[in-house]
Amino acid sequence: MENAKKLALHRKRKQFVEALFRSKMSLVGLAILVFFVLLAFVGPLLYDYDHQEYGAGEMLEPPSKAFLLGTDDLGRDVLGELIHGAKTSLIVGVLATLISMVIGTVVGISSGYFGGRIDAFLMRVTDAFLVLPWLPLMLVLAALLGSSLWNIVVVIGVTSWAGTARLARAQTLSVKERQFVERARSIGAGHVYIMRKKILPNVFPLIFSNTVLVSAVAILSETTLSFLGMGDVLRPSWGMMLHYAFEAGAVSVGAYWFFVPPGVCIILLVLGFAFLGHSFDEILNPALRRR
Amino acid sequence: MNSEYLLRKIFHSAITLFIVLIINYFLFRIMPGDPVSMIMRNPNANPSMLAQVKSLYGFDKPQLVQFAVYLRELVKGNFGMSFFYRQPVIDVIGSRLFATLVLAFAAEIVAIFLGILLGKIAAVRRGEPVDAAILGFSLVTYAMPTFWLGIVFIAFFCVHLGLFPTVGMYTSGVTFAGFADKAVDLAKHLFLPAVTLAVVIVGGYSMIMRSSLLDVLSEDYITTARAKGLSRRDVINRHAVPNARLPIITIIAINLGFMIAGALQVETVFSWPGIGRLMYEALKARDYPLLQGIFLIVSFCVILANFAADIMYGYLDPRIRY
Amino acid sequence: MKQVREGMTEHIVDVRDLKVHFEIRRSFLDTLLGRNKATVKAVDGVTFSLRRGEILSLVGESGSGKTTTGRAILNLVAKSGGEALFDGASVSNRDREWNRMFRKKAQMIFQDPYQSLNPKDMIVDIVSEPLRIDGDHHDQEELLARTVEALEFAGLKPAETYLYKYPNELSGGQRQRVAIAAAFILSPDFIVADEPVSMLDASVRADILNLMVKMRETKNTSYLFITHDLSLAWLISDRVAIMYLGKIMEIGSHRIVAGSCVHPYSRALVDALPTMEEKPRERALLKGETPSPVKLPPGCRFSPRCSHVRPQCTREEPELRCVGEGHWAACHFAEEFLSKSGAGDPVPLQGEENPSCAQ
Amino acid sequence: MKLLEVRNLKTYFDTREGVVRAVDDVSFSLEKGEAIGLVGESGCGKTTTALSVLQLLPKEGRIAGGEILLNGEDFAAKSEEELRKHRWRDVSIVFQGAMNALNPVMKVSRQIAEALLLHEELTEEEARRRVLALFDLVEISSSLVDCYPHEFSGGMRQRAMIAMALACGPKLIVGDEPTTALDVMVQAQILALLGKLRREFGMAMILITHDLSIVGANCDQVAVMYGGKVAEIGPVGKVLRNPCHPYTQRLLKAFPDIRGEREMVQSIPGFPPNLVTPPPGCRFSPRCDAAREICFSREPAMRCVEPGHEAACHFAEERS
Repeated sequence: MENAKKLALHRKRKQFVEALFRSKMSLVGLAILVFFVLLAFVGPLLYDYDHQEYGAGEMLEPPSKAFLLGTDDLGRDVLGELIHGAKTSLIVGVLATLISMVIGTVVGISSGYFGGRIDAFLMRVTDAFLVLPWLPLMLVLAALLGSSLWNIVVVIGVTSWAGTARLARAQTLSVKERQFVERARSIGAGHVYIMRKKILPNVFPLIFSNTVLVSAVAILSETTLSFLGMGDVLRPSWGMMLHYAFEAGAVSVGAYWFFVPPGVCIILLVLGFAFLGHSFDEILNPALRRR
Repeated sequence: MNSEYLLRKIFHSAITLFIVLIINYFLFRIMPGDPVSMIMRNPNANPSMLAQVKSLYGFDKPQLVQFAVYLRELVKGNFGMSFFYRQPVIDVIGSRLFATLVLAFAAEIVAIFLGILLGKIAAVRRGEPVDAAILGFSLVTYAMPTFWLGIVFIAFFCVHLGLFPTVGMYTSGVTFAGFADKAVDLAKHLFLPAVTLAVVIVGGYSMIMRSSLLDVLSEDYITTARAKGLSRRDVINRHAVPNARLPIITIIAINLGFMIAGALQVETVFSWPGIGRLMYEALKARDYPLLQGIFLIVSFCVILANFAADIMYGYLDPRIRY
Repeated sequence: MKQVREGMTEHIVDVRDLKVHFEIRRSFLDTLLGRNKATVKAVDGVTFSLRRGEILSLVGESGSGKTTTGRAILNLVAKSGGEALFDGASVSNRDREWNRMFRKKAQMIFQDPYQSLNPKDMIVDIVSEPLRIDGDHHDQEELLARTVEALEFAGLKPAETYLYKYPNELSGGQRQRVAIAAAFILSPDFIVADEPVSMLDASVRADILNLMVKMRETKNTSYLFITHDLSLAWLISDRVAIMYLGKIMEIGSHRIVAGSCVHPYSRALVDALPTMEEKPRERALLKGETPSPVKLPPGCRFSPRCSHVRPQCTREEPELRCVGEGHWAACHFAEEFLSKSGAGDPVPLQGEENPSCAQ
Repeated sequence: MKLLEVRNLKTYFDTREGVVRAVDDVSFSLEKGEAIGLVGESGCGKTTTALSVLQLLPKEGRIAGGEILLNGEDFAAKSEEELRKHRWRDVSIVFQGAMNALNPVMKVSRQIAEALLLHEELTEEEARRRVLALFDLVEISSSLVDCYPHEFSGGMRQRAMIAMALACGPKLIVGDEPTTALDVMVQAQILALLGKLRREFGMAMILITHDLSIVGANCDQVAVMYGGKVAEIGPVGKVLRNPCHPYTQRLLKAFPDIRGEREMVQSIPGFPPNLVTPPPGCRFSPRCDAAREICFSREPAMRCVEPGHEAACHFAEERS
């Protein structure tokens, strides 16, 4: 039985992957993400660059053969910085999203499933997190905790779950009304069993496709925090590059090679996540989006 | 909409505000740095002076009492004193509020108008190149860090082309001949920051309008309207859009939090003398009372906007009763 | 056919004056001012009993409380009054052991096969779930064997081709068979079937109905068959109860829906049935729609729409009383209509022994 | 001249799986004031046929062939602009779920007035008076005139839908399962109302339903559809009393007849055909228990079994 079941699960997964590969959008998204993952984890091994090595070239030197993307205000190689900075964005994007997703899903499903006072309380807290000025809150929390990478991950995670919670709640409310939940009750299933086996599997696809979009927000948040000087100074990141570019006046001297590439990388990475999220949504939730 | 709905929403908003107040109060209690020494700013203060200040500010009382005092003072309009400016917080904020409101309003109006228009065009011409172009534009702007767009705009329009002034709200050191001159100068300074802010939020609106309109267009009542012999334009404008814009209203209100985040970045990049920049400065100076005040004011504005959106929703959607 | 073993009650289900009232959402203003809350009397004093191996249809329009009655008997909604007994014990019994037995012995089949099966579960999991959930340890092989048996009973042969599919890979009729297999696997004594065929095409309805009848024949299962379709009730059941606004208006043999009914409401329902006859009979249709069960009229709840209404009807609420063999009606003037309907002659009903008034 | 003539109508849907021949060579006609019932299982092409007549197909659908003559004018050949003038004036529709068929944010009276103002030269005041008259006609209290759809009950909404359909005095009204979601009593009321108004105004009707028993009392003609084709067509009495197509015969056995013997209903084994790759020969042949060799290879033509009564079965005459 177990084997046949595994086979069936495998068949379902295969269908999903096939659908993923059929859609152009998801292919582009995947390609972008694969590119950046390679850039972040394999790139530094192949590309020789030292973050601490100041004055490898002149200050704000335009692109040349030696420095394909020119140099920064301290004479460091911009391309090297770019490659080394990719990791930060990826780590934050994935981990912060995970935290946000877990909090949001737990709050949303409990709220929707139990209803009544629990729902009223959880939703008001969620509302509060929605109206609290989100970037400033992150800034303050980062200032409070100290701006190490892990703290930033936590800060972004705990401030960005409110939207997910709302989504999970709405979906739970609709799943709860479906007859298979009552069927489970009629054969004697308990609350935990129903939430875990009946509600979660039906809420998850929606959460999941939304979460890929949340990761976009997470990446942008990290970048912004770094830009505003609340980033982890010990780790190169694209936001940090933009911070230095702005502080060093690269803008007023028109040193495009310093501030355009990190921005383009951020846009591409976020687009990659967004494309993938959109494709997941189309494949996992066909009934919700009729076309 | 009825009074029932109204009351419920007022009640919800009040509770949300209260939760925000609690978070706001205790968040700043646990911030590093001893508030007493912050107030004194005097390394040589002796213990008795410290104790005096403590009891003066009520720091020796239990937290709950302090919280009650805090609430009482808030109601009176006393948001505390700014460490840095040595002025009442409310005055500091008041002096900067106008700049932010101008910026946010200008951006929001452009974004709403443009977002709905683009979303409508994309939905109506689904699958055509126009749709793809609008979708692409929306996605790219959505993926853009606000401050980065600001930087690029400055580098290109101000530095490269020299079209606009880079910093501030007015040209400094100039005495304006009259109101008109002043307004023109303001408009020149406002243009780029407002466009930056508008561009980064317009994508979200247009995407939501598009998908919401597509959903509505597959409803039966659209087929009914077509069967009645209405032209395509009338079907869309009279039947589809009024239904499709409902979700947009909620999104706009929720989006206000993101507007603040965007404003903070834009104000930093363009040296716009608004609340966002003030907040950034307060953060750097560890001016907690000021930060706390800004938090509260901003949260209050967002709650108010959400409330307004709920009211508008209730007005536009006759089905809303609770 | 009907065997009452030693120590078993004659009736598998006994419903006595069952009431289910829902509080409707109080308005915020009312909460503040402490005003009285409004209640919906979804089920308002329903009494009937079900013999072992019997099929009783509960017929009514939406809002009549038929589904709520079924759910209350399975203890899926809390009752506000009265009693529902299963095998002689109250269904709201807190005893764990009893509850486990109850959940095995009493099952429900739902209306919409597109909604009653979790789209994320495989057929094998859906069908075997009742076994896995009851806490007894079954080894994998036994589980599988019983699942296969249940699927084949439900006409999904060979079962192996269905085991590892998901509900969305099956047609509506097949899904309803899966639901029946999942109910069958525990060999229940009693099934509440809530409009089990109303979402299915006419061409597959018969299969599902036949399966239900087959299960009764093999396992002596009793059914409470909830439906809005009078002709289906007539077709499948031994007895029929007609509900209106939370109360039973008339209960009797299946023949009452074929024309021998006495209650004016039943009569109106029967008259409203579409027929294949080319020239429709002259018929008096009721005006308006079923009112909301929040504000019930005084006296007989059907009186405001009844074409035979008399002063007594608006003053006194009629009780359900015996008007013939196994035939009860809640109308002050039932006997009068009885003679008119020509249903007075008590023909012994096929397959029904001892149709006494003791219902 | 007939009011409506549908000749060899073909409506196809372009989907990812291929071309779905939802309606494949369907012909029928309708005299002024006559009612025809389209019956069959779900997915047999009933609704698509009706939507083709109204030219209201979704984006993926297209009319691939045939003519739709209303008053002698070919609707299938008209442009969208020309069609607009005919819509609602000549032919209107009542949908199944009136909750979704009425715009939720617009007052019901406004939605009716909109149709009136579009097709007739009226002032607002006149339109309002006409709406009130229509409300009266379909027995909706005039106190509901300023209400929104959600404030109506299911039956009221369907009445409002009928009032709207009648607004411009169409010659043909299409009812797409107009009573399916309603209770027995309300269903009977709505059908009676439709019948009464139809007789009063001499409107023709296409009634789409999956319930054979509704057709009996409400239609003059019936077309039984199967797999995108007409299996049997003729006067209601003849088709229901003397069905000649095996599908019709089986379908009749699937409905209990409360006025007759208590006999268990029977299913039709098998599934409706896949309309992307329909079976060769007769589309019903895989499910037909009387199928012979020819049924699997040659598509049957319409055969006349008695005047006005035709069936698409090679052995129709034998069965009558």
